[in-house]
Amino acid sequence: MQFKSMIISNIEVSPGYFKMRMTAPPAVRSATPGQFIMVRVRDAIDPLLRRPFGIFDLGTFATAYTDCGTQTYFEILYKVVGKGTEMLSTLHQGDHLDILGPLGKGFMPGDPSGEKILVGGGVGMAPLYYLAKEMVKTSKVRLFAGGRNKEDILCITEFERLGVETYVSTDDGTLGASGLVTEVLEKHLSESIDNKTIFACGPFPMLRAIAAIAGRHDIPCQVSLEAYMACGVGACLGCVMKGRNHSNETPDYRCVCKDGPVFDYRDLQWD
Amino acid sequence: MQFKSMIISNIEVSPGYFKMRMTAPPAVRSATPGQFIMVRVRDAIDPLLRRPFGIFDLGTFATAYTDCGTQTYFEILYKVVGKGTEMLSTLHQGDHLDILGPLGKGFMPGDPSGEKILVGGGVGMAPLYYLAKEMVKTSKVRLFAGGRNKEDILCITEFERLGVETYVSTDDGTLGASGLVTEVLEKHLSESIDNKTIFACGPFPMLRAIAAIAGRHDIPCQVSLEAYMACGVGACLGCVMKGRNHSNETPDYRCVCKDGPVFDYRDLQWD
Amino acid sequence: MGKPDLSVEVAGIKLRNPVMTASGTFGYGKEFADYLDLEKIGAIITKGLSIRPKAGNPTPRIVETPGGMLNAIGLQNVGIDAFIQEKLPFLRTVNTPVIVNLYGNTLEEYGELAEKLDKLPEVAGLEVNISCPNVKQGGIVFGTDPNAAYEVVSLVRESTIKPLIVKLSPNVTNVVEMANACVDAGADALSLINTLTGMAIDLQKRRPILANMTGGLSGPAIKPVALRMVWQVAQAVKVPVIGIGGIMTATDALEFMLAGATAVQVGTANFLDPSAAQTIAEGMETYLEENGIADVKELIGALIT
Amino acid sequence: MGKPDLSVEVAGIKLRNPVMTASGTFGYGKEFADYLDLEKIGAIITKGLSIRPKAGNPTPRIVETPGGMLNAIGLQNVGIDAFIQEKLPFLRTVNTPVIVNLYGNTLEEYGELAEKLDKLPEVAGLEVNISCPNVKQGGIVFGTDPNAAYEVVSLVRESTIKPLIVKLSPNVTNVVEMANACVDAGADALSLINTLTGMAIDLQKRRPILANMTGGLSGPAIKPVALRMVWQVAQAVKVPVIGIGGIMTATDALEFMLAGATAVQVGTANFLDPSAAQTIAEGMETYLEENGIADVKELIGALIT
Ligand SMILES: Cc1cc2nc3c(=O)[nH]c(=O)nc-3n(C[C@H](O)[C@H](O)[C@H](O)COP(=O)(O)OP(=O)(O)OC[C@H]3O[C@@H](n4cnc5c(N)ncnc54)[C@H](O)[C@@H]3O)c2cc1C
Ligand SMILES: Cc1cc2nc3c(=O)[nH]c(=O)nc-3n(C[C@H](O)[C@H](O)[C@H](O)COP(=O)(O)OP(=O)(O)OC[C@H]3O[C@@H](n4cnc5c(N)ncnc54)[C@H](O)[C@@H]3O)c2cc1C
Ligand SMILES: Cc1cc2nc3c(=O)[nH]c(=O)nc-3n(C[C@H](O)[C@H](O)[C@H](O)COP(=O)(O)O)c2cc1C
Ligand SMILES: Cc1cc2nc3c(=O)[nH]c(=O)nc-3n(C[C@H](O)[C@H](O)[C@H](O)COP(=O)(O)O)c2cc1C
Ligand code: FES
Ligand code: FES
Repeated sequence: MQFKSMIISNIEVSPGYFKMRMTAPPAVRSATPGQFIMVRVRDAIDPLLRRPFGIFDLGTFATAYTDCGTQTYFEILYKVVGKGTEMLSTLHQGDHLDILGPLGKGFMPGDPSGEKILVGGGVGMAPLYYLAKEMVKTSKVRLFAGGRNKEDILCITEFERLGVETYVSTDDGTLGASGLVTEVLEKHLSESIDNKTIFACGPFPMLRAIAAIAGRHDIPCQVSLEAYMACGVGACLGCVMKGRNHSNETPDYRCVCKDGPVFDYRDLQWD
Repeated sequence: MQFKSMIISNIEVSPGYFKMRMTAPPAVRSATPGQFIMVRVRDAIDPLLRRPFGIFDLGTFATAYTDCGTQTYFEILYKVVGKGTEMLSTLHQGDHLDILGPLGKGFMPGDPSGEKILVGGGVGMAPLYYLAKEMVKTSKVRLFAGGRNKEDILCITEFERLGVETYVSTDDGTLGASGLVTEVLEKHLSESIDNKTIFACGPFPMLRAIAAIAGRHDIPCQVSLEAYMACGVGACLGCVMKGRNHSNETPDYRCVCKDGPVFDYRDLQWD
Repeated sequence: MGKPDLSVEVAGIKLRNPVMTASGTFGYGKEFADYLDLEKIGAIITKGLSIRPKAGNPTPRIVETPGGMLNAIGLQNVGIDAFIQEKLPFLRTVNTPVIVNLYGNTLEEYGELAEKLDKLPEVAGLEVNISCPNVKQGGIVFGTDPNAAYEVVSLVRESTIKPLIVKLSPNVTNVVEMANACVDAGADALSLINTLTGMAIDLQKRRPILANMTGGLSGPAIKPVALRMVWQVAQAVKVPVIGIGGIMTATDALEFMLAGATAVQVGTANFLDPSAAQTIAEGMETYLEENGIADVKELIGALIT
Repeated sequence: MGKPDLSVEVAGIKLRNPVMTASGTFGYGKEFADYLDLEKIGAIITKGLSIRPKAGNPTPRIVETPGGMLNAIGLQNVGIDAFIQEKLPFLRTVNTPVIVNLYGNTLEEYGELAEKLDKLPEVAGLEVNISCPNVKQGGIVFGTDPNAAYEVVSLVRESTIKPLIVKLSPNVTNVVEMANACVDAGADALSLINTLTGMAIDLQKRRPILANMTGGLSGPAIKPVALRMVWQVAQAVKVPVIGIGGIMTATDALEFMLAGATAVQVGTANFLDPSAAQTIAEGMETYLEENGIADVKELIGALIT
């Protein structure tokens, strides 16, 4: 779907990290956690391409006008890393954005009786909030949140308010445990892996480490990937990852935009 | 000079025409009427080049902070014709712009006892206001203002407030006399040309017609030209006009940005 | 005045309007079906097809540049067999001409592929991408040498009776010479331009951003080069020319037609706006209406010079 | 760590930093003296000079395009005599190397001009623009034919002992072949790229916007093409390469150096920001400092591929 959103709010939640809330058509409510949108930052050629962002949260609120009933909104949580996100951060309430989405394949919740282990690295936390919100309705949810320093640890209070048990770690020890999030995770799993499923989002090296952990412990694991994207709809083949059966003779590429961004880690090659 | 300006106001004065007031360093006060500025519309590659605008007005106001004393400001009057002016029109009070100026050679007031005949076509009125403001101090000033329709007739009240005698004409007769501004001018001059000087700014065909009139009546005439500009400082040679002595063997080009934008009409070739 | 006539004919293919989608930027059409009406555009040109499936290049494959983008997809595609099985059935349901863009790594592959495509009734025409290195001849690019181009186009011409469009590379000293060689070899139409070869570097990592090091530049940045080449070629050849390169709006498209293009292709714009091709076609219609032009064909080559 | 070393040497000319101003975008230096410190940049390259004054093209001569601009100034310039009388006296007062960009309409004009410039002590070196049609040989452009380029560069080489830079055109199939021809003919350094030929059209008027119809594309839009060509040429030749094309920031400049450039030229950016060349040089210094790089020369060709 392609639609115009109006910005409701756009606030800096941690230095360099912003949360933007936008209006959306009601159909967006059917988005599954892990799906993403593509934002046209400006109606100009600079930046040229749309920028992809995970859906952080989604819901409705009652409008002030009784005739209008409720308004659907969604939120993105983004980090300012370059030109496009820089420009996004300067937008105000009332500004409009051209949006494509919800796009791609989201997380598969699986058996509700199982325990859900969410692992987020930095802004990789973004799509996990909406996932957690859905999963706490039926399941036990834990969040392992990692970052380089305390500024990278986002929205922990929001997760806790959902009833999620949180485990924070930072590379420099400025918040939570000191070290990599994968170390904390590994330690936790070494205690018990019973009926647990991992849902991870973050930088590629973190995801690779988690895939290795999942492999070692043989527990189900879904990862949400990032890639340079142009189209977002599976047409340009810019965003591909090597699939399980890939070889040069039998290409098995998966589009992060269309076949992902969420994948069962066993469907990909991790070299 | 290159400086940052803060926008003080940016208002639509007639459909499609805006007046923008900006702060400026005190040195800008030495600008002569007819000089122009080059505006970097956005700190991005779209639009790429600066856009030139005449100085509509210039002055100082007392700031609210006693320590700061007075603040210099200047104004431009612009018509939305394309991408750059469109973007300018969406800017708000408090936004900043990167400015180059004052640039070029302005009008030469000449003998104060003479009568000053200002002729403006459409947004060509812009640089004439500041000129009129200076000239009414010592001289009799008349303004001939032309446009396609009444929307193109700008800021007449402001000129009248200065004590300028105004003659309005529109192609479609929706305001003032019906017909071309050059016809009204010619009629006026046919009554008397005693010690009059013409100062004209507007579309090229109008200026050419005025140059012809000035030639016929042999009265002094200065015209302010427009041209596509890249540098604004005489370096790129993008904005040239053929000078009086120009031939292919003895090039005599004048830069509108550096040798102009105001020229004695006799210094140019008008073919 | 009634509705203006937007239809044009290219190489014997009748188009309801001059707006096609450029190869590699529109997948196999289906990917965009949710965003526009595929029966409101002139033609669909599919992703470059080869005889066997092709893996393409490692990632990163795309990067944004000022006013444009570089891609080094490496012509990844499913190969002719999977194309017939998986992609054609959907395209068959769409009432819009389908033009298949094709390439080979050797002369023979071009011929073989053209022969196979010749048999498919769903394929309205072929667009031959000659911007590929000839693996057998030490990697010399078919599309930058008039003799090699003549050879490959001749072979394709012998292998099919379908309308034959040849797509020209802009990375040449003399595009008119290339155009003439292709027409002499039997091209029914020419499309241009393909991408300009470019590069982007990550200063911090000290590496090329694209895994392939260089890639093809597309988007608004290349429009002036494309317009110039279309103008040069349209003046020189008698066959219809299809304008490609940085077309984002109806105005852009009509400029290409003034320069001599009979039709246009929309590429990178599909990424910015998945309904771009339809929006551009509709914008052209509006322009004709507003300017009292009864037939878009009046604009072809109507540039006053 | 002390201040990083930004100095480089090109064709025997010592530069305090690698940032020069590109010919035709910086006048004769004086025009920018109010906006930057001419003694904070590496070198000043003056507007293309010819033996006689040249009128250039009718207007419009420039037009903005997406992420770039087209110019068709037509090499208007004052000619060697007026250059010596009117422009050199100011340049003599500036303690920064002055490199004169020159061109001819015939082979002989190149030689004659080089001979005259050879005698001027204020001139640190020559940059030969070969992107000009050879009037005597039916307008074939010196810069797109290796033999013609070899001939013209050889002649200039015989006419001067000053450092000789040859500026390459990007409008060629094989820029490396051109580069080799120029080096074989005696070039001490190569600078690239000159502008890409392009066109812009006014739909409403149905006319080319430039009076000359086509013009040269410059600015950020061409940066990827320039980077690619600099990279290709720097790998192929042994002489220093000067990178040009869409450089707006210190990051851009350093990317060109990674690709193999010993120095860079800033062109269109001077129009956006008349202090650009100095700002870029300062930005390079800051980058080196922040990244603990003692000498900018460490970056030349340091691209990891
Ligand atoms: C499916 C998906 C979901 C995403 N969700 C989020 C999210 O919820 N919150 C968030 O902050 N970011 C998210 N990202 C990353 C986000 O899209 C990029 O940070 C953004 O596009 C950068 O734009 P920019 O113009 O600011 O940076 P640019 O100026 O384009 O680049 C700055 C730096 O970011 C890197 N970069 C740029 N684009 C991408 C990309 N698509 N993938 C990886 N690296 C990139 C570049 O290599 C460069 O180093 C997501 C990416 C994908 C593919
Ligand atoms: C010395 C000088 C003083 C000027 N003073 C004023 C002023 O006080 N108020 C005002 O409204 N305008 C003034 N102009 C014109 C103004 O610069 C252009 O209207 C503006 O640059 C258009 O920018 P744009 O991006 O909106 O239009 P674009 O999208 O660039 O172009 C839209 C249309 O405007 C025309 N155009 C663009 N630039 C110029 C130009 N430099 N000269 C002539 N036509 C152009 C184009 O041909 C095109 O048809 C002045 C121009 C000059 C050279
Ligand atoms: C991601 C991408 C993939 C492309 N793949 C092909 C291809 O397979 N075959 C081909 O002939 N051209 C291919 N092209 C070139 C386009 O069809 C078109 O010629 C070029 O992008 C210029 O048009 P544009 O500026 O409108 O994008 C591709 C372009 C892009 C951006
Ligand atoms: C207005 C203008 C005039 C130019 N004149 C010359 C010239 O006289 N001689 C020359 O060799 N190059 C000339 N050039 C080319 C530039 O020197 C430079 O090679 C080109 O603009 C690419 O660099 P850029 O993208 O930084 O502008 C000119 C460029 C512009 C924009
Ligand atoms: S972004 Fe185009 S295929 Fe995924
Ligand atoms: S605008 Fe560059 S010389 Fe006038």
